[in-house]
Amino acid sequence: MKMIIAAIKPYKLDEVREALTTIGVRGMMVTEIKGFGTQSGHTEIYRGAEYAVNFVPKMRLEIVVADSMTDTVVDAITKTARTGKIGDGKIFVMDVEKALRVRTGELDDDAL
Amino acid sequence: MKMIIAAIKPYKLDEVREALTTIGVRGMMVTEIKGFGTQSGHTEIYRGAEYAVNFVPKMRLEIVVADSMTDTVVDAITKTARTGKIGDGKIFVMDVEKALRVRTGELDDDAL
Amino acid sequence: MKMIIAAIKPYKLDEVREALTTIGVRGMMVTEIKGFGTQSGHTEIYRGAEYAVNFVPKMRLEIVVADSMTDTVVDAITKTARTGKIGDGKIFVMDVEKALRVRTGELDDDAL
Amino acid sequence: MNTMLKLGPAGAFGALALSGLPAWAQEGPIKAPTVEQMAGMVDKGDTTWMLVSSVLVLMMAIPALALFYGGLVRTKNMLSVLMQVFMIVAVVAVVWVVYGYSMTFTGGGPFVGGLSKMFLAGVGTGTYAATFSNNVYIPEYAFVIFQMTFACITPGLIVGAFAERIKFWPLMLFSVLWVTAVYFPVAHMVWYWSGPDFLSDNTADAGYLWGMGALDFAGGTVVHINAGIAGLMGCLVIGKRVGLGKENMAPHSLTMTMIGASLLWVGWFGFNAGSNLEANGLAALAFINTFVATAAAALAWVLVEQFRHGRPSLLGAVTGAVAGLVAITPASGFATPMTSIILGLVTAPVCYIFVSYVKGKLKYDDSLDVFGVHCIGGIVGAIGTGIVAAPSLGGQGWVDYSVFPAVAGTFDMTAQVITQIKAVAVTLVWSGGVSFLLFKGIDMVFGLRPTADDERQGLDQTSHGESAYNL
Amino acid sequence: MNTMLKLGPAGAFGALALSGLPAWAQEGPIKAPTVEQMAGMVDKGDTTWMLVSSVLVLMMAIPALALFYGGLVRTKNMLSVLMQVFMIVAVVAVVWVVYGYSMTFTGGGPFVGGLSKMFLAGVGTGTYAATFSNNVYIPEYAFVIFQMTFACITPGLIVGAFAERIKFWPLMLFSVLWVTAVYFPVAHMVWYWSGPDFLSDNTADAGYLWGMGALDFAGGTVVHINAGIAGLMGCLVIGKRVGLGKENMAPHSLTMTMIGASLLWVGWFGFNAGSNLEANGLAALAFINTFVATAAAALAWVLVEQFRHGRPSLLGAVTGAVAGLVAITPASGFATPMTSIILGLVTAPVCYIFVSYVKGKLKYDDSLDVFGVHCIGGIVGAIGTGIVAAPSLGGQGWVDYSVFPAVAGTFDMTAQVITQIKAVAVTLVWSGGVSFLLFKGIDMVFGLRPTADDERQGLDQTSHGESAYNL
Amino acid sequence: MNTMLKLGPAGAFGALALSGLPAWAQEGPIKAPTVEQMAGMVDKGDTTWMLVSSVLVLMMAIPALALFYGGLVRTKNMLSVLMQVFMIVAVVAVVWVVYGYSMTFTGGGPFVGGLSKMFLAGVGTGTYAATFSNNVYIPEYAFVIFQMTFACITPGLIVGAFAERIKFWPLMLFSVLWVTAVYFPVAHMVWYWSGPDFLSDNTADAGYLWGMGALDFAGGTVVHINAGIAGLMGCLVIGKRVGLGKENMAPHSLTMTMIGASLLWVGWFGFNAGSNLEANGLAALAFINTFVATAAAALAWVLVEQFRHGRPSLLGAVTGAVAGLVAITPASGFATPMTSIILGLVTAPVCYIFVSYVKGKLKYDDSLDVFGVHCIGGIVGAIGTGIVAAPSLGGQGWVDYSVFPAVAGTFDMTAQVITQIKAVAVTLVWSGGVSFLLFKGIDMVFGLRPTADDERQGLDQTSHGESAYNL
Ligand SMILES: Nc1ncnc2c1ncn2[C@@H]1O[C@H](COP(=O)(O)OP(=O)(O)O)[C@@H](O)[C@H]1O
Ligand SMILES: Nc1ncnc2c1ncn2[C@@H]1O[C@H](COP(=O)(O)OP(=O)(O)O)[C@@H](O)[C@H]1O
Ligand SMILES: Nc1ncnc2c1ncn2[C@@H]1O[C@H](COP(=O)(O)OP(=O)(O)O)[C@@H](O)[C@H]1O
Repeated sequence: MKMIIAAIKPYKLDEVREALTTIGVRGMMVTEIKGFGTQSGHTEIYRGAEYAVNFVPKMRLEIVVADSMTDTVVDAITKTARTGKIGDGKIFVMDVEKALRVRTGELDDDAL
Repeated sequence: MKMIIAAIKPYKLDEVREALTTIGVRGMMVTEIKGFGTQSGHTEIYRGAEYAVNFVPKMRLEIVVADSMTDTVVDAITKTARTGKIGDGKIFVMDVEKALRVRTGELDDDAL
Repeated sequence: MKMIIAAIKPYKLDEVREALTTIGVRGMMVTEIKGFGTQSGHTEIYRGAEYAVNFVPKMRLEIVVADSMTDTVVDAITKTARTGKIGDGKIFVMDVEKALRVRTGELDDDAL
Repeated sequence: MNTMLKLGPAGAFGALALSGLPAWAQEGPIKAPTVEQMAGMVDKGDTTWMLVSSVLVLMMAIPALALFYGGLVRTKNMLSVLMQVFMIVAVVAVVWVVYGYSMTFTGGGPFVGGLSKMFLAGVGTGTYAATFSNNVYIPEYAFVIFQMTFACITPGLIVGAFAERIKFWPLMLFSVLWVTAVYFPVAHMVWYWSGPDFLSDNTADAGYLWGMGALDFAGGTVVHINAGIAGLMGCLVIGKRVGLGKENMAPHSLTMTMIGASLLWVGWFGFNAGSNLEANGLAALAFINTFVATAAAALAWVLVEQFRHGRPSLLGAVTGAVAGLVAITPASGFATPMTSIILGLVTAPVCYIFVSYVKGKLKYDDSLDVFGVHCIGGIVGAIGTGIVAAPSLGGQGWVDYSVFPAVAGTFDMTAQVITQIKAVAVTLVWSGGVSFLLFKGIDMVFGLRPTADDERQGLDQTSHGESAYNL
Repeated sequence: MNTMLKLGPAGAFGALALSGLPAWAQEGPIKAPTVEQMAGMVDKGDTTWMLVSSVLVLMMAIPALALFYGGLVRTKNMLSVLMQVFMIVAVVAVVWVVYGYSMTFTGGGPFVGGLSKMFLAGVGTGTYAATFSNNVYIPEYAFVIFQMTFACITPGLIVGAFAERIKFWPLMLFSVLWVTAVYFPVAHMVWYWSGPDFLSDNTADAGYLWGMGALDFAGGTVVHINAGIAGLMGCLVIGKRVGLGKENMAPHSLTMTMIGASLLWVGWFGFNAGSNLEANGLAALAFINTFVATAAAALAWVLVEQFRHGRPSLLGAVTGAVAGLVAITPASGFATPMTSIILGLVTAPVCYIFVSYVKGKLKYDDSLDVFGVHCIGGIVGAIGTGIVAAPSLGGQGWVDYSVFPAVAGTFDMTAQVITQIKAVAVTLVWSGGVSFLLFKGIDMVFGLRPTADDERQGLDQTSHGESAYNL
Repeated sequence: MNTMLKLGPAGAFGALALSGLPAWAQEGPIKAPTVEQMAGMVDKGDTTWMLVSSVLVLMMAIPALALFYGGLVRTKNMLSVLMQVFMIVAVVAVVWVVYGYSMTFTGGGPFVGGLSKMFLAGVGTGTYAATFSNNVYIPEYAFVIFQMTFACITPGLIVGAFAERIKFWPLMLFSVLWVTAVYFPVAHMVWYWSGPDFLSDNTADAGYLWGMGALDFAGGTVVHINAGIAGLMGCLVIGKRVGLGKENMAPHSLTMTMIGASLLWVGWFGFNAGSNLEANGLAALAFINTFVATAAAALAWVLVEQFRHGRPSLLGAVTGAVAGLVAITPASGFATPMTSIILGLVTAPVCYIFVSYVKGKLKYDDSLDVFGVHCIGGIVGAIGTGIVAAPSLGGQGWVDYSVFPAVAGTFDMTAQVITQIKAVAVTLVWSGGVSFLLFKGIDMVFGLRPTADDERQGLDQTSHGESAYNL
């Protein structure tokens, strides 16, 4: 199985989630993160004290899928998350050795 | 070493933490996440505007352990986190190539 | 490529970020997490009700880099994040099979 | 027409005359007293009441209204809303003392006052303003202050209609133009008159709607219908929020909204009971009517939700309360506690329908329901006032000030309701029309709306360079 | 028994008579004045004071109490608490004008009033309510409003005892039944009497505890002991929260709790000093006593924490302050600033013991310490009132209204303390018993408690379909 | 020197004499009335006004000031700030009734009062305090309370200068010593005098600065300059926050700061208009001046930001408002609305420069700009008072109480400005010097600052064992 980690623009979350469900993804973990990259942050000034906020809010998705589905998922995310503007985000694929569903104890692909 | 990633029900966190310490786990990283899966979310209505909240709050645990301990840890989590109700969560196991303790520079198993 | 996951003390974040940019890291994902480890938490008392807070706030960094850069990055983090006090944190290295830049579709090293 | 001259409830009348107790009560009231005589017709209890009421109305604007609105927007726009309401208060306060008071509360014409009191010329610690009782006065400054708080909060109400998508400075410009071209004239039409000790000498010396006999105890038309219709025009001109219907736009903090609503309820007693200008039994009546109408409206809204969705919501409870407050505003000094409860029970469902259905159907993005709650609730209240004021229902009727000393007038419910409808219509047309033109004009010249990207990122960072929370 | 007739402090008495200054002060006070005469016995300063005090007490309920409680629960239950307090105010306000005022403040019997003033029949802008001074009156509506705010906040205090685990509508039902069967009768027993210009004609025309000579200046028994014991019954019937002792139930926002506590302190002056019904030196005395007793109690609580845990906490400071406010409530018009400080210093540690130890030992889950703070603090204050009221300690003693004009009564501390204890006992038994039956009954018929799953997910989403924060 | 004797505006004077209307107005005012006569010189409208004003000033401290400050610190220190302001109020309230009132408001010397009223000895419900009008009195308790709220908030202002890095108990100790050695003496110097009906018998019976003829209507020197300079000393002695300049120290909740600022504005009317001690046209003047000066200052600050940074900020708006409130405080009863606006427009930029540039240049860490806003704004206001009070500018001038009944004095602007500067200098030296010594002393004996690790982790957890939020 593979874990697909994607950092996307927050307002794209719902669209991506829907796209993924339609291609059969049954679950994921979503984390609000601070992204750092080419997309620049902004500055805030409080009574003359200037703070450069270098981080941009992003949504981090983790999706574990059977090897076979990996590419479909990556494509789906790419399509829906893309706006063409800097900061659209990244997708990373990593290997997962084992998966387990706590409720039933089902393993690997059955656990997803 | 292995990284064990588990998504569990928030109120199970303390129980699981205790279970893991008793079997000798010395550390972990915990993240509050939004879980998406079979367990359905809920709807909220604000002045007639209806919003479907598809995500369920979960706790995401990351525990890096020596290969030998992997199964013990997975079992411990499974046992304590299980309620038998939908949404108990998932456990994923991934390989870790290297570990380091910032304070001492100790490596791999010594770093855990 | 490798994913370098580091848990560090929150107030070290900016220093580490700067150190990494100087050595050419172009992006990362940062998550606020609750850390559990040797560093002990604290207790809070509300009207006589005592709660042991076993978690310590940490920042979790995820940086994907070309294999060649891995050690440089690990060293940089170690140097800047170290205070010598318990709780400085950990660094883990994992393998990344694939990387993609959503905006352009660039792959692997080009995506970073 | 002077037979129709009216304002202020009559029921309490006998009592008032008695309890006023000016030193010369024996010799009977003095017609057109001199300023020296007025100085002796001031009761410090009234002065205190007016100052306290002013404090309460200011509190309604900041922080109450700002929080009520702010809690309903998304985190990224919280500060923009707080900022808009706060600065509107600041800007309008200055405008008020410069020319607003003069335009509103000096004679000059039926539609707008003159400029004789610009910069508060002639107003001093030794000048006095009339109340609704013969020979009872309050320090003019106290009256200037009390009315200033009304002018400061009204444009603030409007911003809710296009929250999350408006540029700051153009909004400030709009606010100044709006109070000048809409609020001051309408307030003059509804509230200006020469006072109980002077009117009988020249019954024409009063605002257009006042002279027409429209009853508006505390500002249902002037404040709520006025702001509500302006808000509708604003959201129509500006357009919908980016992502509306697609993204989750749930309130970022109903806690703040609840604090705001509670303080609105608390402060509204200064608004309604303070509008009596005297601390007497009639002020107490306006107070209790405000209290129970609000309670009934909150209850009604929550019951509607229970039947429609199977669950009562906090947002529903506080929205109902505000609808009740709006509706009772023009009627507060005329109704009885029981008819106030009925008014509250009727208003909530009507507003609910506009907020939950009409808005959706007609597809305008009145972000925080300024039209649905303030304009609609205000209309229900304004027309309802014509009914609940009826002495036959225990109402206070109206006072005929065309004679001196004033006497209770004879009440005709049908005629009164028609008059009320006329007043509502005039306000809708005037405010709706002028507001639309102002929005259009400013939009063309300066642009009202930030870029889509700025709107996405949120106005706090893009317009003000700050974040509401760094938790 | 009439030799025991009392109420209201006597120390200030001479001064009062003088400063009242009715027009006919010369000819001396009028016995049983007509309503026309009463109209001339109203001072607008008093009317303003009563209206302002009412505003302050309403603010104590919303937002103050709601925030004080809401901040202490977990995020997932925040709205449920805000909603409960808010809607209790709304529902009870309606009940009050329908029959509550009549049941409480008309004669009829020693335990409960009659229904002659249902729907506020006979109350108008020209009717008046008595104060504690001969020939000093306030508009009856002002009195109705002031007392209404007390009725609205009291049931709200109860909800803290079983916060995070109660169903909304059954709670609303309980509140209505509770004010009807407990609050109105107890308030009638403690506060009803025919007034200083009428009592001497029929010294029996007063509530049971009032006639017995119990001193309760602002509601220690009626409000705090009453609500506190009801809360205890509630949490016993409903049971502990799921996960208690296992899960971390730390307050979700002490910031909100601090805002609430501060506004409670601020509003409490309306509660205590307003209970004097007149703006005079005695009101100022009640005000300063309330101020310093609270300050002393906050300080005492923080010192106890310093000794017990080595650290003072904000929650401790505000809890101590509230305990002090509760304790001084019945004594506020009788004590001196110095004895008030002592009362505050004594109360805090006693409440601390109940909150931090007794509760744990007896294992009842009084979530927000309604019993530990309000009932216990109320008892300390009620009994303490019998001591600090003693003229020998500079206290105000009591006024004998059985003669006209009223005179200062002779004070017997032992007898007074016994009377105070009797009043406390009666309240504990009546409120405790009836409350228990009401909770049991509603639980059997409708069920008071949500399912464990709903409780886990939080009442905001499951009962109200909302979330307090979307940050 | 008695020809310079002054205090209180004169413009309103004629009017006042008239509107006071004591029963014996006919026979003219009574010199040095007996307490029995004073009892008849009390107006319940004034009493109500003073009690309400006291409520408002307490609200300024808790929750307003606590929130204004708390919102500006980082989450981990929120509770420490709330706790400090809350407990300072509690501790100082007790100190005030024990010996503060006596030290401040009894004769004894030009620099400090005596101890004759320790424990409020001799103060009762039948004793009265003088106002600024002949033969107008208020209950002494009301005066004690009003002044107590001033003493309670002033030390709270200081904590903003070294927020996020101070130990709790040493701060409490400092507060007690500071009010004793600085606030009480300075307040005595500025505000103590024997009253309009008594001064003419002994014109020396007044505080040093009062006798000198310094004008300070509501406490510009006593409260703001006093606290502002003490704050500067504090942050100099304690040093900078760990991580300053390196870590992001952005406000954790500007929402809280906005609520605080709004309630400060709302409450400040009690502070300024309440300082008139009577509810008359002059109180209304102080009220409207406070309103518009604040509005103008908020506007000015926002415009400066627009020009400097291209964006107006909410924090700028509320900071400007507070600067305006500070500046108008000493002038509120002397200026006209128009001169008040000018004062506000001038003050904001001056404070802006100190807050945004001077502080950075001089590198002192005045965390929440107590010096930049309160001390600087206070100085501008204090000196400005000497100008705007000029009758030639429509100002109220001053009243000569050395004759009975009091008459308007002749105004010399240059002389007045010099006197104002003297008063400022005396306050800066006295408060600056003594405060520095107190901080140094306490630091040496007990240590003022927590360990760097504790400071890093945050004072909430390390000093109080709590967390502000558990969301
Ligand atoms: N090397 C990296 N490792 C981990 N995450 C990264 C890396 N580079 C970028 N990201 C994530 O992707 C997000 C978008 O990247 P950015 O460079 O800003 O825009 P783009 O992907 O369009 O070039 C960043 O905010 C960060 O969260
Ligand atoms: N394919 C997946 N990849 C990553 N996380 C998942 C995946 N499926 C489920 N999860 C996580 O597991 C949680 C529980 O899964 P869910 O399907 O709701 O219940 P159950 O595990 O009992 O079938 C989800 O909330 C989500 O956080
Ligand atoms: N086995 C582990 N797996 C994952 N994260 C860990 C593990 N051990 C420690 N951590 C992370 O590293 C942080 C620091 O570890 P800790 O043991 O407290 O101090 P030190 O690293 O100095 O020994 C912890 O708070 C936790 O976030």
